[in-house]
Amino acid sequence: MELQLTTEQTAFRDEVRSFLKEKLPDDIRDASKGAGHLTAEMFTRWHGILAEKGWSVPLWPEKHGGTGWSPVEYAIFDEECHSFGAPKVLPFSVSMLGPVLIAFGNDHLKEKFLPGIIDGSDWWCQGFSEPGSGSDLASLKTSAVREGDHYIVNGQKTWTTLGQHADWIFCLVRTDTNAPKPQMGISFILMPMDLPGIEVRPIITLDGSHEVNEVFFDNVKVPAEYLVGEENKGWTYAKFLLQNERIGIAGIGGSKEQLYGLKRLAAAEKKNGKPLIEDQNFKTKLAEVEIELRALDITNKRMLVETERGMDPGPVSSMLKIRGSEVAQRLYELKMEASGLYALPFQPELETEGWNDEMIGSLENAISAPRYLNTRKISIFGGSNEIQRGIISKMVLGF
Amino acid sequence: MELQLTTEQTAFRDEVRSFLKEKLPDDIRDASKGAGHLTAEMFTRWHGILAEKGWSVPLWPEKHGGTGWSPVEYAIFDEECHSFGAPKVLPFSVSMLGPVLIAFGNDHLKEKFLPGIIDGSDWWCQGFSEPGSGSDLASLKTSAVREGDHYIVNGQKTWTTLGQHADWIFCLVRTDTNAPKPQMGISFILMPMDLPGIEVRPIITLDGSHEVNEVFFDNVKVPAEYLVGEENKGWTYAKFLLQNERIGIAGIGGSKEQLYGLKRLAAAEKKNGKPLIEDQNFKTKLAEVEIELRALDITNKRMLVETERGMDPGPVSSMLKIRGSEVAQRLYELKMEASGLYALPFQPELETEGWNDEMIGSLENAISAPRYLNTRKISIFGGSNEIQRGIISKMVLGF
Amino acid sequence: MNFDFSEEQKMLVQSLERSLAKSYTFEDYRSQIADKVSHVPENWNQLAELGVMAMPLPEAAGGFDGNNVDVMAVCTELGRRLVTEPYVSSAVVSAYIVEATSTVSEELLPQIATGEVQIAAGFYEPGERHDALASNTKATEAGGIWKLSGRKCVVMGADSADKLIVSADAGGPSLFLVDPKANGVSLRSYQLLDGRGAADIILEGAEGTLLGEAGGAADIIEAAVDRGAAALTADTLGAMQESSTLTQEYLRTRTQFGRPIGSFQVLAHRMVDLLVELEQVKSIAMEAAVEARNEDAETRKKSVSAAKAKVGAASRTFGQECIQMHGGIGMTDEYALGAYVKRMIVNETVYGDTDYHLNRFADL
Amino acid sequence: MNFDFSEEQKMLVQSLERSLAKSYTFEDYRSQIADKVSHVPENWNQLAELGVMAMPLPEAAGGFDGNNVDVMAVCTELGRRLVTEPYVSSAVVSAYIVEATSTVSEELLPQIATGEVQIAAGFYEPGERHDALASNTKATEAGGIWKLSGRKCVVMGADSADKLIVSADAGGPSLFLVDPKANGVSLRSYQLLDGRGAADIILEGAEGTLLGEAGGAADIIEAAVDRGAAALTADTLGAMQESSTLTQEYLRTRTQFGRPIGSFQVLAHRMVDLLVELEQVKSIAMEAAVEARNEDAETRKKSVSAAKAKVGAASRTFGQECIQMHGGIGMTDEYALGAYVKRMIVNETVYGDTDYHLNRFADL
Repeated sequence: MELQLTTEQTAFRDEVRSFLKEKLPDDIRDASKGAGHLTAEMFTRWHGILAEKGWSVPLWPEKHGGTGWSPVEYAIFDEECHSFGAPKVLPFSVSMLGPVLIAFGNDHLKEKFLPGIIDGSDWWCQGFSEPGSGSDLASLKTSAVREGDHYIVNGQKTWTTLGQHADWIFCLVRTDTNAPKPQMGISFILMPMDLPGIEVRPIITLDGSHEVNEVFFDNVKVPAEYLVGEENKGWTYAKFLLQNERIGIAGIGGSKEQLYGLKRLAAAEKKNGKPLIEDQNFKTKLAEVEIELRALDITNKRMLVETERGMDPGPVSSMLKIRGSEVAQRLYELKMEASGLYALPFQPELETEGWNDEMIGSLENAISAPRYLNTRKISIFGGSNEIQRGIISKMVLGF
Repeated sequence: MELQLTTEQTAFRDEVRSFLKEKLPDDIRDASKGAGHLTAEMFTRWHGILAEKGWSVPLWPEKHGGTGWSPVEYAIFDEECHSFGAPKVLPFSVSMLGPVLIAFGNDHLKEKFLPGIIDGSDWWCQGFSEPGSGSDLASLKTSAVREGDHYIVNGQKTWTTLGQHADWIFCLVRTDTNAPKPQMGISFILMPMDLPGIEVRPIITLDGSHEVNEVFFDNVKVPAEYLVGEENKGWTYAKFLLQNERIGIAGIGGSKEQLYGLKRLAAAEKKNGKPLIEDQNFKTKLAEVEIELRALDITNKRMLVETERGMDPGPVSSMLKIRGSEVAQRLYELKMEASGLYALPFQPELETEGWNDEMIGSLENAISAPRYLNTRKISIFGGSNEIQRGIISKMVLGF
Repeated sequence: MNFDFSEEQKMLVQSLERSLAKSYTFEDYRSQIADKVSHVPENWNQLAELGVMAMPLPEAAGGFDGNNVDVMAVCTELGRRLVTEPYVSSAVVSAYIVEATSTVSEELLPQIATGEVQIAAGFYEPGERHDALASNTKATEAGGIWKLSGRKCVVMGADSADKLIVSADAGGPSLFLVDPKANGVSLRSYQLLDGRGAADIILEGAEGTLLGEAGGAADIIEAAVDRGAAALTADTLGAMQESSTLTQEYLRTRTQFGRPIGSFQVLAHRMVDLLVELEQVKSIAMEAAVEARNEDAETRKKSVSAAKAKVGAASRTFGQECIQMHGGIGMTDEYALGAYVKRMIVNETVYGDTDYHLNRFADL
Repeated sequence: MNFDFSEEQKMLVQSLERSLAKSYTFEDYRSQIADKVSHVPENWNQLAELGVMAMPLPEAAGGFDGNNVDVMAVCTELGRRLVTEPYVSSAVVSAYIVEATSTVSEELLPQIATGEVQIAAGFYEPGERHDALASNTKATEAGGIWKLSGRKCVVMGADSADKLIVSADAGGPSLFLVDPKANGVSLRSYQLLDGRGAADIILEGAEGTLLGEAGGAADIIEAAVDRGAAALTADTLGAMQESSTLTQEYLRTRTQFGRPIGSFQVLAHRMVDLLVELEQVKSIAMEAAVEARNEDAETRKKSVSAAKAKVGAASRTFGQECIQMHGGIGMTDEYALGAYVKRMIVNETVYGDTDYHLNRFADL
């Protein structure tokens, strides 16, 4: 048993650090550490920098552009990125679509789409959820009817993250309404977002931000060449896709950053004339979440090491998602609590580019409540914690 | 809105107080406030004293010996009893069997059994649960087969509280194994505990105490006159019986006593050279449970007042059982925590009559862990908190 | 013992309910927020006409001599309807200070009662957290004129107030009436998370009228804050009741996997736990309402702190759970739940947060 | 990074497992408790023969030069099997003190390694809660002889120990070796909740041998307690794993309403939450095992306190939940779950409870 990094791992970490120190643009770092919803341009620019280094699709097979990193190395990379304030590469193209195309796409699709994913020039979004199909994804209704060499798509997707910037969308659509089980009539298809009949409408979330969207399809004519794999096998590809989210699912790097931020904030805030961080009650709450994160960090690494050895980590990735979201949410909650009255003024203008006015309270105060509210999503999206518990229960108890 | 007692209620409370001050024997008070599992003799003696005053079956109809008290008056009585250290009258005869006999028993049964319940000369126990029928009571298997003017009873009951002292048992038995629903083949029958074929075996609980028992029936010949009401209608009577537990279900009086005890204990214990009760962390935990109890006290009174007006309090009694058990369990937990290392020595001999040796730690320390363990039962027995949540959910959500 | 609103209180709530149902729907609330408006004079006047502002005030001042249970009845309704008007800060907190200090009560109380004058009272300061008595705002007198310098933060209703009350140190906690338009007064106004209005008040040698005794306002400040805190527990009770209704409705009607999601035992039981919390919150909010004017300060503080702490903690969990049980829809701005959750956060934080009141309760 | 036991550790655990499975069943445990016996010489010798006592000791002293991960491996197994022998107090805590103070190490360490001598170490005192350094026990020297007076409470293993180590104040925290049969030493022996043995040690002018430096033992005491605390987190891990297995088995096999109770979603999801906790407990216990001997005291303390606090809190909830999910059967003494729950309570309370370690972690 040995909890420290090996010499090789330490060397790798140092290489990542040098790269980040040298290549991460200040404006991107400031936006991601500070007020920022990062702009689309920043995401794309950073993606490009990583691509130049050959690090934009690290977990892909090496022959398709992957780095050959082990899961532990990837986790080191991920944590260092958080620590330096580098944005997370958006998962839709790199972690979701890419592996599906590599595993199930024909050569035509691979040639056409992998380069744009690797260099970040194509912005992809995801069309899975529908208003009536949240946790019960297989009940989706958006239909694709084959007509000649096209599919005619009708229906609606929702919770499409950052779809407002997207060039392309990958969708689950129903191609067989008479299949014996709903899972069996679903196909996986790609569409350019500028096809006639596609409309994107913003969903504003309760924190006032615009991250997610509804996407409407009205007789959209999609070339059949954009079908991935076989018709009616989309559910298999979707399950494959969802399993690829394992590494990084606990959000350790992000939570560590939040913990440091919380400590800075609590050192700056006062209670009864002393720094809040010296208050017994607050200290105790802080210690509890810090210890939880410490344990989670090790649980996460245990899982990575097992994955590295080729063992099936079983229900652990669902466990990491549950506890990881709980820890992250608790940290944001404590930031709001620490901010006191200055958590309350609503200053969305802060988040707009170029804003430079006087803010009420500190930046950490000002964004604490919106972030707390926004973070409620992480136990809902991508398979709610209830769904995760169901997955574990099925695997372990058999119910 | 008025939270204070009315003048009449205050006068009533004072009357109860004078009675308790005058009539509660010191040895009984000491046993119930202190080390004591009360002895069977003490329960019986106190029951007799209440009966003399006419207060042993307060909630019964007046013509059967009830006091005519309102639910609020009964709650006042209950709370004062706790505060003075008077034992709770055991519910099996007074609150469970009595009302069933009054509502469904024939004159013969009423004449035979009500007097012994009122004066406490008959000790009754309950035979409902079986090893295979816990939460799912209606699946019970103990059979009673009619032969002439007797029933032949075979089977096993469990969790029979204080059955080791009982003269009589009231049981649910299966009299029709072919009924279309399991609930429809159940009868309610009474038996003297000294019938041949009845055997009582102790169950020792994890705190080391002997409160509950298994009761075995091996071809027990029970006179048919002891059947209550009609054959196969026992489920109806059992449901009626279980609904009668509403008043006092939150255990407010007991929890208030525990809270005072906890504060005394925390004032006596030290942390970092100061009384534990001045420690910020402990104070906060104490405040949380005290506030919860304060709210529960009002919730309970709201329910009583509604009951008094003849309104159906709906799911509130299940709510009171849930939260009441949570509060009580939390108080016992904090007592154990406050006791520190001296919670650990296991000194069951303390609880035996006449024991007078040197104990390790204070009495409160010594009984803290066994009581904590024992109190885990209150969220299980009498309809677990999960069953209570199911009842509420059915009533409110319809599921 | 009696846990009902009186007939008068019920009638007041009913007329408030009817009136708001007509003039102030969730869509009205939404479009007001979109326009960054917190205070709408017509809405304010409508409340005044219903008598809810006069209600808590003494008869002599044109009020209805109401008690704090009346306030509870009103505030529960305001919370339920997401009313953004600064009722508590003006009619409850400021009115009490005006009444208790009596310096300007003859003139101002009748105007508060009619809604003609709206007042906001600021106690809290940056860096002093939830301690209403800790003041770095200094008041100095010269030639009978008091001048004030300092900053008050997140003063609810200050953005639209006709008059301001601020606490300041003049050899001890003191209270002053300030004209928001006077020299040396500047306001940084903003909306709070839930659309209610507030401002930071920056005083730079601003002139103020001393209310009551210099240095002797500690008790009045504490009592005023406690009335405000009790009122906000009622407001949160209303918000929780509506959140509960929305969530139950959603559990009954939203289907997934071919059945209503409320039929999943995990969600049903979690809803039950929320309902238990709601009963507890109602009970403790009632106690705060009854005791918020208790002349025995310790009884008052104990009850108000118990309520503010319990309601604060319960509402936080309640909001989180309601969102979680809704799933995605609970995250959207156009669905009412989010507005209730934000209102509860504001109510939890103003007039002493959960931690503050838990500590105060424990120390009493 | 590597989170496995080594091959040697696995073999040790296996031989321990095999040996205990034969000689120490739950029924053996039960009958031992019924007879009020905590220490059975044959069981003790069997452990010694397996080498687990020699394992943590330096080779020079006849030990196997093991580290604290070895201790973790052993203790997890002891917790899993409810072994009542005073392994931690003798082979982990006392052995470390004997080694670190070196006064009597040459003589005693080999005897500890073979199990020939059993030692118990007492630090805590009535009224001093979980502070191992606060001592009202006084040590005075006259003519080269140290005499001790005071009381040590709930010293695990002291009831059956051949030698005692006690801390006392001799111008600062100091450690002494005491013969339990010497004049001025009396023991009040008892069983703990879970059947393990302990005693209060009452010293009235008892003679003691100074271990190490007078007044200079603070660091050694803290390090000894930390090793004990880390060992107990592993013990609790074992108890939790067995409780989890029992509970899962019960959920699968117990039927009510015509189906296994584990198929009720509420119970299934609660079991899942316990499994998540169990992974967290395992992780943090691993960290404590690895760091319990770290020469940097702050790193050691931080890791041990994190583990003791987390494992203590988690095991409390875990025990409550396992009982609740079992229902009545979980309340009975003859079912193993109760024994695990009681063992967890003892482990939570000894060598600093949850509150103590949470505070220490927060203050580091």
